[in-house]
Amino acid sequence: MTFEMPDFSLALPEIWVLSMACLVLVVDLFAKGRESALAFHLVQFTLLTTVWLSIETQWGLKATTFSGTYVADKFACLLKVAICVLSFLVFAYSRDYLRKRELLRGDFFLLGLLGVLGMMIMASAHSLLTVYLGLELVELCLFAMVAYDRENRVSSEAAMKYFVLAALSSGMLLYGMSMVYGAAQSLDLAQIAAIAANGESGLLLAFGLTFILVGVAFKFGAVPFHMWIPDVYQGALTPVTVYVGTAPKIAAVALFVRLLVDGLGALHDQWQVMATIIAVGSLAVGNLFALVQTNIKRMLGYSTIAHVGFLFLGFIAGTEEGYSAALFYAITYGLMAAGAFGVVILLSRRGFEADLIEDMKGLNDRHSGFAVVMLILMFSLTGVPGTVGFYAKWLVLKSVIDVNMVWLAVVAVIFAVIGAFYYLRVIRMVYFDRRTDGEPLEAPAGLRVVLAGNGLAVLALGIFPDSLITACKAALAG
Amino acid sequence: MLSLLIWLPILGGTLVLAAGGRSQGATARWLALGTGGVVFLLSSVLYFGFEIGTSAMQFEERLAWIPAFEVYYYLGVDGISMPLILLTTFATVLVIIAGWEVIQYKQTQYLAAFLIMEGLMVGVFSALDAILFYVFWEAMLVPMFLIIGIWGGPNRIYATIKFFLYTFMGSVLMLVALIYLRYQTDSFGILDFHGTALALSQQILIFLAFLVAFAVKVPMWPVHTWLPDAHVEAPTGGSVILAAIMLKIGAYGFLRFSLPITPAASIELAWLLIALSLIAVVYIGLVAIVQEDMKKLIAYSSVAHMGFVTLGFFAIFDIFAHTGATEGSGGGGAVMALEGGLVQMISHGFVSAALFLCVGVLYDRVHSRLIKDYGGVANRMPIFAAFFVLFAMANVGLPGTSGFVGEFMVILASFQGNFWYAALAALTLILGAAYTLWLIKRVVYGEVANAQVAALTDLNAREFIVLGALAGAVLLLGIWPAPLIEVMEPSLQHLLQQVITTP
Amino acid sequence: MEIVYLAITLAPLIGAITVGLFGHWLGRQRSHRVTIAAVSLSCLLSLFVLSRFVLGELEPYNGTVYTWAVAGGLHMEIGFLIDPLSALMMAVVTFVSLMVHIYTIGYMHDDPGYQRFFSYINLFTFAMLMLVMANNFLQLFFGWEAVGLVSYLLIGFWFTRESAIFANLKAFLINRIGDMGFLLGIALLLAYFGSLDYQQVFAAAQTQPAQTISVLPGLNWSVVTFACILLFIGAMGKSAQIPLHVWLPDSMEGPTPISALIHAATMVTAGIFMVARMSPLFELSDAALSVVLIFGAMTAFLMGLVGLVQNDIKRVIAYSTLSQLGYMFVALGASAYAVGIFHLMTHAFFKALLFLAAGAVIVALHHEQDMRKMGNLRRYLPITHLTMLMGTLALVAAPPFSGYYSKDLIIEAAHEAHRAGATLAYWLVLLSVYVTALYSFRLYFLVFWGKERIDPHAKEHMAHLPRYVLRAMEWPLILLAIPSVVIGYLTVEPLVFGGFFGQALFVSEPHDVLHEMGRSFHGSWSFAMHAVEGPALYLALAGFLTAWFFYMLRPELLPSIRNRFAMLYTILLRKYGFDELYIDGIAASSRSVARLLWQVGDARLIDGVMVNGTARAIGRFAAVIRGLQTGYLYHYAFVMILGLLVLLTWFIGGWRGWFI
Amino acid sequence: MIELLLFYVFAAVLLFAATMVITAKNPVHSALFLVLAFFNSAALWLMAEAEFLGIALVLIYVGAVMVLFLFVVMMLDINLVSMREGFARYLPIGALVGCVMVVEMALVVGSQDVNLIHGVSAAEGVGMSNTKALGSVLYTVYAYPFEIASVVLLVAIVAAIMLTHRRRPDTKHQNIDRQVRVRKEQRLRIVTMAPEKRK
Amino acid sequence: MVELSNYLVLGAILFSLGVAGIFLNRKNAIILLMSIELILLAVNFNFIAFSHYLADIQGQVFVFFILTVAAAESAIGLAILVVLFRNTNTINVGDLDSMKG
Repeated sequence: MTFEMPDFSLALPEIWVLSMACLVLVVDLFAKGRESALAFHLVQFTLLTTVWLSIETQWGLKATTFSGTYVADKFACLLKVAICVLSFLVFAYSRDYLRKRELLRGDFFLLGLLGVLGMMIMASAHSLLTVYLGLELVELCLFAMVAYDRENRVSSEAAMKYFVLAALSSGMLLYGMSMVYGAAQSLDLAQIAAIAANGESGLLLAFGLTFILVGVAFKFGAVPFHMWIPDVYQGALTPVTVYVGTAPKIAAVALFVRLLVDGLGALHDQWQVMATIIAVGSLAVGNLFALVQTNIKRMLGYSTIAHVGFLFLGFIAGTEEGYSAALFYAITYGLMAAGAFGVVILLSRRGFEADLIEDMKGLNDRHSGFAVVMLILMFSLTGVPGTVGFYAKWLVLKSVIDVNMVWLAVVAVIFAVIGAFYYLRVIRMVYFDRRTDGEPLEAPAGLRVVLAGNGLAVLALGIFPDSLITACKAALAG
Repeated sequence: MLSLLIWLPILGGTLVLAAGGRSQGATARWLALGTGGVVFLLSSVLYFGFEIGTSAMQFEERLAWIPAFEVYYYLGVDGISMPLILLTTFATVLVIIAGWEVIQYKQTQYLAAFLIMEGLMVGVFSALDAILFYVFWEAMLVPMFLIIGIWGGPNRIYATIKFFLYTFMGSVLMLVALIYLRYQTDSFGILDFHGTALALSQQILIFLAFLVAFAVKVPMWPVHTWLPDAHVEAPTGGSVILAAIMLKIGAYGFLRFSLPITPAASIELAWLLIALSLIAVVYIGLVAIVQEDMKKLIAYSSVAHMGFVTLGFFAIFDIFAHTGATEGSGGGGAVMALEGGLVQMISHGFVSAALFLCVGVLYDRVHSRLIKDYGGVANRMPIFAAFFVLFAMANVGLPGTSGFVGEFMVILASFQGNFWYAALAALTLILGAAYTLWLIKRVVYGEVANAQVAALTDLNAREFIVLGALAGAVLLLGIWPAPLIEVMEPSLQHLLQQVITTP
Repeated sequence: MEIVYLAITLAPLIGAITVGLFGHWLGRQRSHRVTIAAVSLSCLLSLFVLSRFVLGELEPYNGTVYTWAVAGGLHMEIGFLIDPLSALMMAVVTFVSLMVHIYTIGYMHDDPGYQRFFSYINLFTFAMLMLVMANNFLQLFFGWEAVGLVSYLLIGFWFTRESAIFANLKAFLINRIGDMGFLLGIALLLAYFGSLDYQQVFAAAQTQPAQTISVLPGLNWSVVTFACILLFIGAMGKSAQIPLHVWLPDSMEGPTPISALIHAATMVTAGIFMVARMSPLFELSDAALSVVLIFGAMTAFLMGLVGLVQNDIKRVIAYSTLSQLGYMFVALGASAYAVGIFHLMTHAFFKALLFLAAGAVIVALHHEQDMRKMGNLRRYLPITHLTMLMGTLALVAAPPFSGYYSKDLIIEAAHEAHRAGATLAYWLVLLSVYVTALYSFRLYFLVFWGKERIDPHAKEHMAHLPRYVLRAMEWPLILLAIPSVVIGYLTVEPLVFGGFFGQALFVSEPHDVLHEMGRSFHGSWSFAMHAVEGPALYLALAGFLTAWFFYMLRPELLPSIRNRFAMLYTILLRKYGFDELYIDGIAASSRSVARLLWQVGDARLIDGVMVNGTARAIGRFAAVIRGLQTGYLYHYAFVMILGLLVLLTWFIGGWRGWFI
Repeated sequence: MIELLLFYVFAAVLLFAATMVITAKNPVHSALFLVLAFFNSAALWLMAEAEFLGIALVLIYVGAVMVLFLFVVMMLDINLVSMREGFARYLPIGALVGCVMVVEMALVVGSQDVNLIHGVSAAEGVGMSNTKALGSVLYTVYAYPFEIASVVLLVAIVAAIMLTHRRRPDTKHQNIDRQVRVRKEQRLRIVTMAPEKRK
Repeated sequence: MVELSNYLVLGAILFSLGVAGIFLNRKNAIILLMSIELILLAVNFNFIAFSHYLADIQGQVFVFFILTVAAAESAIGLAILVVLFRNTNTINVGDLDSMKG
């Protein structure tokens, strides 16, 4: 029995986040007075430094440590950066919202930060065990955050639903993992990949694969494992909804890539058809259900499902390019969703959630700048060129066409057209329906800057997408 | 050069938005006009610096844009696209002037939208990379969507969403086709697509995907119904750009994509396109007669006129089959059909723009587009009436106006393909005259119909400049189209070679 | 000489533009001076050119002014072909135009649109010159349409009058039907002979006259015949032949100078000119010539009949014009092109004269056009009366007035021609002579003789008419009366038999009726004396006597005659029902078809079912399936399990081979 | 043979208990049946030579988790009568789906291919107790997951407290901070009153 | 001799029972939590069985962590349940339908 001392420096980002989380926990306990400002700033500081730290310590590497349970590679690094950036945005949006409702407490940011840690662990997981634990860490944080507003009946209902369904899906995922373990006699993803590649015990592997796919699809919110999405999106506080709707999607990509590509990539033929069923279902259900929504959060929830359908196209392709396309899709989707919810947060005030699509009315009259941001975001979600949403769609379409599944691309774009309708409805509210009675919007400068930056990022990436595309490609290469 | 034409207006539009943020309407207006004017002047460099007699792309620019997927920022113009760019820059200036004091609500946004759209449209015409093209092509929808939706009429929301979804539906399929072509050719260069060897079945599918996209834009029957709605609801400037340029983009797509990339499918399906074109000419011509809304009437007339364009484009195969040569022997032949179509596009750009502006002039005064609310306008607005009649005549296709040139060439050329093409197309001589002149009769002529008409005042200087410029263009092109045709001839010859000689 | 030709065309154009754009600043007097100067220049130069041709000092000119466009190797150009035919036409056009210009000073003296009018007629002169001077089909079509445009503008000159703007729309549309044929004819010629240039087309047609075109599978037509018929359709529109004639009578809504210039003397004869110009083509096709002949003869006779029952002075003359145009086509159809052109010329003078005289009457009576409200005007308008009488005599072909020479030759030519329909045509034109005389003298007697039935108001107006007005109107009358009387006598020999036209008119050997007739021609005077030998003179005399009997001697008999021939009378009054057919039949039905296409095709099928229907269906479907998201946790879980089961079944099925 | 018999016995009880868990009327009964199920499981795990985990299951689950369950059940005052309505209605379809699932899963895991699986290496920890073997890897090879597990527990603590801990407004408590920082003015309020006037 | 498949089938049945518990139970949210425990128990069976037959300790390690996580999960689940009960005064699953469609 030999044991090598792990190389802690590789896991520096996680260690840093964890330390800071503990610090926040303590600090928040003793510095309650000023609306947890210290906790907030510490968390934001942590996120930004983590971005730097991840790039500094992990970009360009490919190394495992902690006896093979932890991997540091470009994929992990890129994901961590994306997770941190998105979470940064989310917290920036959240603060003002929570303050207005006197819900601003340090534990929100603490849980958020621990959730980020969980996602980072998933990104760097190199063992079934780490995958699972990272996942559970995220989920537990999310459960708590969804139920964050204790006095809110709808929130707790949403939390209950989410909890039960998530636990069920975890169970399935675990069941699948147990089968994979049985077949591969290892929890290490590299070994599993080796076993999968040589084709022995294919039956159990493939059987486990099915369950794992279910678990992964649930995290994405893909049909038919999507039922929690609309309720959670609607029921949770808007900041929580943004949190649930952005970074965890990237973590889900990590889950998918780690388990089904790194681990069971050799069984691509097995899961391609299943993923196709899931993708088409998601496209159909997401777009159709979103059409008839009146609540913008719920609508965006269904739209998430639709986007997941698109994202899955990249996986279906099963090529490196396809995976990187999916990754690109997830990152950019996170960016767009964050912005869209940001606008919802901006419009809301105490006692008025602004979560109906109608509440967007006359935004252009009230503040043309935010109207433009919303415009960019909605068109980006639609997939109109000039915004980053287009490249996301383009890349996944390209990857399926490159494996000669043109029909799938056609199905996808037809649903995209249907989907365009409900985004246009939002724009219609923002621009076409005039409302003179709405008072000019007021928001703290910080929120404005972040929101404008978010919109500009969507636009800038829409014009110069190459850096991100290249990064995603590099992350999946080799 | 081309980059300048694309980005200058976009930058200008952004500046206008910024200037308007401080509610300095006048600054924004002059800034917009200045930008538009400078861009127009710059675009004339394209014409004068254009080397006639070659079909090669000119003013090329090529930069790596998305190197990860070999997508290039690749621009260039040839004889097909250059005139359309000029048309774009010209029309934008007019639209800016036309919106000078008419638009009250959020004027800076209005002007900015047009400037940004100008840049995007120039981009469409000059892009030589499929993805770049698609980016411009789609992005262009956005400002137009807003223009109709924000400054449109009472039913604007239905119209603009219909407009957007219709065109979006068409273009996403094109995107799939473009990606598929990349899969086949390993490049996104449009010129690399040309002459790719594809099986007929593949070609037909690609052709159909393109067809949906372009037919919607053109618009061809039966996917034309968005156009009347969009036009009716759009503000004057929106209608002008829509009619003058947006419709051309679909036809441009046929020339740049459908014909050279899928020649075999084009031959195979030419009958369909010709049939649709002729239906457009006759059916839509008839429908236009019974319109009660001036804008709708002109919109339908646009559809009918665009039928000529597509007829010209797709009659070439029959012409070729009959004359057996790409030029010469039959007197003009297939090239003339293409040229006729293209000239018709340019001319229609002027004429329909002018007509919409005329309607706009009336609408600004009376706030009605219904024909029955007018009558005897000539009594109160003689100068306006003169312009209106002139543009109506151009719409009718009277010799000496630009409207004649394209129609004449298309009819002459299509006769060489099949007598019936020409015969049905020539029905437009009657139908076009019927709806246009009936409009004139009911609006311009007659006794002063009501108090509102009696209160009309004639054109102001601003309107006069706009209409005068268009009138000049219409007459110049009608009397001496040679400079225009000269520019496009080599490119179209080249195109024809590609289409005909590719098996 | 090019500079001269350019000057001839451009002078009126410049005049038109100047007055059109700046007439408001120039004022009335300067406006008419500018335009008259322009036309005078054109007229003088045209006469100069003509005289050079007459003297044989000038060779025909065929050259390009500028290249309009080059498409696929096809040169489309603007160019002139000046030969005796065009020279003659130029002279006629500019001369009549000049007369009308001068006359207009008087006629329009109190009209607010004075400058506009001058601009229009100058523009018209330009367009007509372009038409006749063309050396290719493009320019021909250009002129063809341009004169149509000016005609449209001028018919609707008084645009507040509902009837006027209806008439101009109608004129334009009917003309467009013809133009469609014309354009298709041009396209056909281009398609088969590869050029738009007259000379090249003619040459190509000569070398390959037997080409056929397959219009429908199995139906092959001769290209030349088909082309000629298509071109003739164009001519039918412009020259108002049955059944496309309906616009001409209505065009009388325009000011009278226009009726004289455009709708009598020049524009409406463009069709004749064109067919004559195309003689090398028509000569290749007997069938086409027969068509021309028959349509011409029908028009000549039937339209003359309608003229009998009209009460509007201008309409009578308009129907007379229709009838005379028919005559001209008969001449062309009989291959006697020179005669057709000859009649065109004489007709231009005397018909312009008649119209202007009628106009003088109308102005004098303060725009009264109903002949029943005239009578005995010879006392008030002596010069008008005299000149009108001369015009009438010329019209009824009384020897030796100009009309006699041309019309008699047409009858003769129809008699001599040997093609299908010639006999019918001969009888029809002969009968028309009687009809012509009848309606002409009816008009003459009603207006200038008999009881005075003038409105007192109009009478007062007549007394206060400014002198310059009358003078401006009378001079052109006199100047037109002179050629109306003598031009036939003077020019019949050189024009018809002397080979003046040379190569400009082409007649193939077996068709050459003029050659036959030329044998019995021995000078103008003896030709006039020759009249007593033919039936035409007696028919004309009979017509005169009939008119005299019913309108001078026994006007009270008229109602009973009307009653006896009530049916015929109604038919004539209704003008054979063409208007009803077109307006209530074709136009109305196409409008209802159009409405059907719009409301049902566009609105209900495409929009309702396809576009909105799809959207609605999707929306409804979505609204229904949203019920699946029940909100119940156990349903959510159940759906997840079902999803798992589907995937599991898929997997196990694949493993156990269930699906194979 | 005996082993197999034992296995079947324990398995049968386990399945019975599990069935009762999901069908029992009273949640208290459910919880107790779950305890039974855990006991049987522990026994089966012992048979599979997972001694430490078997014991841990009893200790952790029965000792802690199930007590927590019972505590909550008792704490929440639930009306038991209405809790079982309509159960029978959904039973057929539920049972059907469950059966299909069992059959499909059993088809795979019950196939004889599965039994061919055997370890490639002989048991590493020969001579080492199960607990020790587990412990030796847990703190070395699995140190990283172990740390994560600690964070998970931390989250659970934080979350549970955050969600359920509430400061009742009606309970009185001291705030020493404020007591210390109190100032004179806050303690003593001098009220000036208008002198009483006699009428 | 107890075979691997015995354990696995047992696990499968247990798993199905847990799953069925979730969608069969329409009234009591606590039963849902217990069902989840059953599912996890089933998974643990698999791991332990594999661990035993593979003679590999990793399965047991995994089970160890699952037990830990499951405990944490139960804690949060019960906390949510308590919050829910405070808000709605019921833990009837059938009453949780304020969001749908």
